[in-house]
Amino acid sequence: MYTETQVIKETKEGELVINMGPQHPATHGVLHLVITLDGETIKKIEPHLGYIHRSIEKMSESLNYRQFIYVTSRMDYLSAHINNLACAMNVEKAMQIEVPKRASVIRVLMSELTRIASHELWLGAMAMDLGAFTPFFYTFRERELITDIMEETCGARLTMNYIVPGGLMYDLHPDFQQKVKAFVKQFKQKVTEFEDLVTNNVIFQARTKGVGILSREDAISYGCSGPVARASGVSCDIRKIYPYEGYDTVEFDEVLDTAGDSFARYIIRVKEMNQSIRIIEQLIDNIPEGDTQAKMKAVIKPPKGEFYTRVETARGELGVYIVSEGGMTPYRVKYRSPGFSNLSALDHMARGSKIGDLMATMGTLDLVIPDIDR
Amino acid sequence: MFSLEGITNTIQNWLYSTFDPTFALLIECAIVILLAIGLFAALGLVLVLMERKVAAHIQIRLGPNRVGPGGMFQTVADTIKLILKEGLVPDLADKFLFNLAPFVVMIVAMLLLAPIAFAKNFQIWDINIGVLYVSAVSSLSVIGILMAGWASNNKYSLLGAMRSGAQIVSYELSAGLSVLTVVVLTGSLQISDIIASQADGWWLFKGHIPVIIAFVIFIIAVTAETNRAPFDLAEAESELTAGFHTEYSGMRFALFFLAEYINIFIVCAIGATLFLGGWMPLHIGHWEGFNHIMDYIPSSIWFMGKTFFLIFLIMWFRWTFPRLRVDQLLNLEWKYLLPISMLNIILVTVIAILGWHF
Amino acid sequence: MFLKDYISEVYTGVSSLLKGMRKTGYYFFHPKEIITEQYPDNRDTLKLAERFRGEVVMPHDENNEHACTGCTACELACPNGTIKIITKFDISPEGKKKKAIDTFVYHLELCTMCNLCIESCPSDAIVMAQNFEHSVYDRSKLTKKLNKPDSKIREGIE
Amino acid sequence: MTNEDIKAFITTVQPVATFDETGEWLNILVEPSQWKQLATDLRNSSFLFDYLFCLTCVDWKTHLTMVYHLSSTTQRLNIVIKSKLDRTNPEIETVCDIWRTAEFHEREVFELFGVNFLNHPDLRKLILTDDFEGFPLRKDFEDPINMIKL
Repeated sequence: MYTETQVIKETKEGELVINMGPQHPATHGVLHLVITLDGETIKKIEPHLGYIHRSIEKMSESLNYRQFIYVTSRMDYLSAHINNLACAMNVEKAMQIEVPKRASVIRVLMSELTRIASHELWLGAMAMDLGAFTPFFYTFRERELITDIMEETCGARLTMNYIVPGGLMYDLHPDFQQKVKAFVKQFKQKVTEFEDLVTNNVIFQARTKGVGILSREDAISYGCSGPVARASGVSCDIRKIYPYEGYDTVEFDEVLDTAGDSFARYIIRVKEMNQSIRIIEQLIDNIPEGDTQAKMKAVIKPPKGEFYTRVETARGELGVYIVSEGGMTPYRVKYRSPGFSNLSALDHMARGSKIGDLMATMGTLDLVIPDIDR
Repeated sequence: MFSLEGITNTIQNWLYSTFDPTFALLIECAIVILLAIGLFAALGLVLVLMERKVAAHIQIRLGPNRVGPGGMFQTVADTIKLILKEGLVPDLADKFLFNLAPFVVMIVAMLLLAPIAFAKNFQIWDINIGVLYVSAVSSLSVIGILMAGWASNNKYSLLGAMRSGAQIVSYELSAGLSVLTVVVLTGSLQISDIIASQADGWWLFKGHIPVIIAFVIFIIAVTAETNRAPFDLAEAESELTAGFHTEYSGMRFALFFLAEYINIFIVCAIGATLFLGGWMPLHIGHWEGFNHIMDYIPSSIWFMGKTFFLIFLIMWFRWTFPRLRVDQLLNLEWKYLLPISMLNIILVTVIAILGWHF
Repeated sequence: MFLKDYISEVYTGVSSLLKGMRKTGYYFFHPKEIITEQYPDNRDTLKLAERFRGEVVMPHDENNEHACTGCTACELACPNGTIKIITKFDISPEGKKKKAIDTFVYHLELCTMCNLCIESCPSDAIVMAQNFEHSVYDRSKLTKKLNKPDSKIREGIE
Repeated sequence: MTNEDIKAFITTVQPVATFDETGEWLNILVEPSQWKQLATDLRNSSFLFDYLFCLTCVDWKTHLTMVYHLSSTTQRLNIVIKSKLDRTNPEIETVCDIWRTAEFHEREVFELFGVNFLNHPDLRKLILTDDFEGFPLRKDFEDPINMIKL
C-alpha cells in the first residue's frame, strides 16, 4: 500500500486524490479505492483490499473436509450455496463418490434460486448506486420469497450450509415445490416493473450505455468471468462449457452480448435471471425420488493429489483448488474468486470516465467484498 | 367565509389605533418575524415527514410509525436529536466560513418568503418587481453552498459544491425564461397582479401549450435548482457520500436540511403562484355559479393545496428516477431546456401580442 | 431530419420517465401492496420455519432426563470450538463406572449455526431451536450450559 | 487437440519440462528460469492459452511451488504448470504482461507467500498492512496474537 507521502509525491499539479471507502455508500462493503482525479475525470484507481480479509484459505487448512465447507459461505455470501456446492463437489471428486440423482437436482434448483436472489439484490443495489432508490425495495420483495424458501428447506436465510459432501444435509421441505412455483409466478409478473423503472428509463440508459467499456481481449486478459466477461462476448459459462451436477440435461441459453459496457452487463444479468427461471421450471416438477445422500464414511480422507472444481456463481467462475496429502484436513486450499479478477479490471475500465460513471461501472461489476478479500 | 385578510386587518387597525405609527410598524415587523420563523419550523417538520411518508409508500413500506400516532412526531424527535448532537468542526476547516455557510443558506431561504402571497391579501411584501426579486435572491443560495464546500476542507464537499455551482447557475436561465412567459402574458412583475390576472382561469389552462411547456421546464429547472433528485449531484450519496454537507453535523446540518425543504416549498409556491393562480380559486371563464362555489373554499387552502401538490410531484420524481451524470445534467440544460424555452418565449410573446390567450 | 430526431428523442425520453412514474404512482396509491413486517408487534403471530437454526438446545423430558451420552462427537464436528463437553463418571447401582456428562458448555457467541453438531449426534440429544433473539448486555451470558441441573441420561441410551 | 499435442509442443520449446498426467489435467513442471519463455510460447501458440484462471502457490515446507492454471477460451483446453521455487529466496519472472490478471494474483502471492516476482510493475502489498511481517500462508507462520488454536 502507498504511504501518504508517496501519494503526494506521485500526484501531479491539479490532480486530486480522494479515498473512496472503506466506508462509502457505493462500495457496498469495505472496499477502499484511492482515486486520482483531474476535476471530475478519473486518472487512476488503486484498490486497497484486506479490510475484511479473514484468510479463509488458511482457516480451511485446519478444518476437516466436512467442516471447511461452511466457511466458504462467508466468502461470497450472496451465492453461499454455490460456494458450498463447489467445495462439496471437490470432495466428492476426490473421494470418487456419485451423488444421488435427487440430491444433484435439488442442488441445481437451489443454485439457480441463489443466483436469482443474488441478481435481485444486485439489481436493487445497482439502481441505488445510480440514485434510484425505489427499485431496491421492489427487488427485495421478490428476494424475500427466495430467502423464505431457503429458510424453510435449508434452515438459514443467507449462509445455508445445506450441502454436505455426498449430498444434502436433509431432504426438501414438503412445501418447497409449491412455494417455488408461487415465486416463479410472482417473479414473472413483477419482472416487467424493472423494465419500466430501470431498463427503459432514459436517464438509466444514458448513465450506463457506453460507460466502462471492456473489450473482449481485455476481459480475457484480466481473467474476468461471469456476466462481466459475457457482456464482452466471452463465452465462459461453466454451466455450459464444463457442465456439472446435471446442467447438461437442462435447457438454457448462455446469454452473450458484445457491447461490453455497463448496460450490456446489466442486461446480461437480467436475462440470466430469466434463464434461471427457465431451469427452475424444467426441474421443479421433475425432482426424482430417492436418497439425498450417498454412503460416506464418517471420516473423509481423500487420496493424495490435487483437485480442482469450477462452478459458475452469480458473479462468475469460482474455482476451488485443494491439495490433499491424504490426511483429515486439506494441505492447501485456494479459492479462485470471481470478484478478485473482476476488480482488477476496474482501473482499466474506469480510466478517463467521470466519477458518476465509476458508480455505474462498479455497480455492474457486482463486487462482493468478502469474496474479493476472502 | 373564513379569510386571513380579516384577521390581519383587525390586528393592523388595532395596532395603529393604540400605538404610535413607528412603534406599530416595529411590532408588525416582530410579528412577521415570529410568524416566519414559526412557519419555517412547522414547514420543516411537515415536509420532512411528508417526504418520508411519500417515499415509504412508493417503496411499499410504512415509513415512520412509532413516535406519535402514525409517526406524526418522528420529525420532532429527529429535530431534538439533531439539536442535542455535538456540532463537530473539522480541525483544518475554515472555521468562520464553516459556521457562516448554513446561515447564509438559511437566510436566503427566508428572504424568498417575502413576496409570496399565502392567501388573499396575506403577503409580507408585495414588491412591484416580485418575480425578479425571487429569481435574483434564489441564485444567492449557491454562495452558501460553495462556502460550505470550500470551508469544510474536504474533497467530497468541494466536488459537491462545484457541481452545485455549475448546476444552479445554468438552471437559473431556463427557470428565469419560463417564469418570463407568465410575466409576458401578464405584463407585470408584481405577484399580486399576476394572481389577479388569473381570476378567470389559471395561466396553465388559458395559456395554451406554450405555457404548459414553460410549466414543465419550470418544474425541471427548480428541481435542479433545489438540488433534488434526479439532479442531486451536489450531494450525490453514492458518489460523494453527502456532497457539500459531508462534514456538517448537529444543528448546522439541520439548518442545511431545513433550508433544502424550505427552498422546495418556496419554489413550489412560486410555481403555484405563476402557473396555478396562487390563492386564486379555480375559476372557469364566466361560469358564475361554478366560480362562486369555488370561492367558498378559503384562499389559503387553495394556495397550500396547489403548493403541496407541486411538492408531491417533486418528491415523486425523486423516488422514481436515477441520478444524472454531471455532464448529462449540463447537456440537458444547454441542449434541451434552454433552446426549447427560448423558442417557447417567442411563441408566448406572439400569443400575448396577438391576444390569443383566453 | 435533425429536428425530427431531436423531437423523437425528447418524446421517448419523457415517455419512459412517465412510465416509471406511473409504476411508482401505482404503489403510492395502493397501500395494500405494503410488505413491511411489524416485527416486535407481530411477535405472537410470528412463525419461523421449523428447520430454522437459531441456537443449539438440549431437550429434556418431564423426568429431567436428556439423551446425551457425552461422546463428544459434536465437539469434534464443530468447526469453531463452540461446544465443550466436560464428562464425569457416574456410578451405576450395580457399582459399575459409567461415563456421563457433567457440563455441556455451548458458546453461542462462537456458533455459526452450521448444523454439523446436530448431524453428528448419534443419540439426537441436541437440536436446533428457533429462537433468534439472542441479544444480551453481557457477552458472558452467551456462554450457556445446556444440560439442566441434576439432569440424568435417559434409560437405554448408550 | 489433445494433451499429446500440447506435450509435443512443450517438448519442442522446453525440452527439460516434465509431465504428470495422473490428475484431471495435464501437469507440466518447469524450472523457474524457463517459465517466462514457456508462458510466452503457450500464449502465442496455436493452442492460444489466453485465460489464466488461477495463480497460486503451495508451501511444501522444503520448497514452494507456483501453480498456474491455464485455459484456452477458444479451444477449451486446460493445463496446469508448476514451478518449484527455493524457499529461502523464492524468485520467478512475472507474467502480468502476458495475462494482466496476474498482476493482482501475483501481488497476493507476494504478500502471503513472499514470492518475489521479477519485473512486476507494482509489487506492493495488496491485502496486508505495510508493516506486516511474515508470510501468513506459509506453513511455519505463527501469529501469537490473532491465531486461535482449536
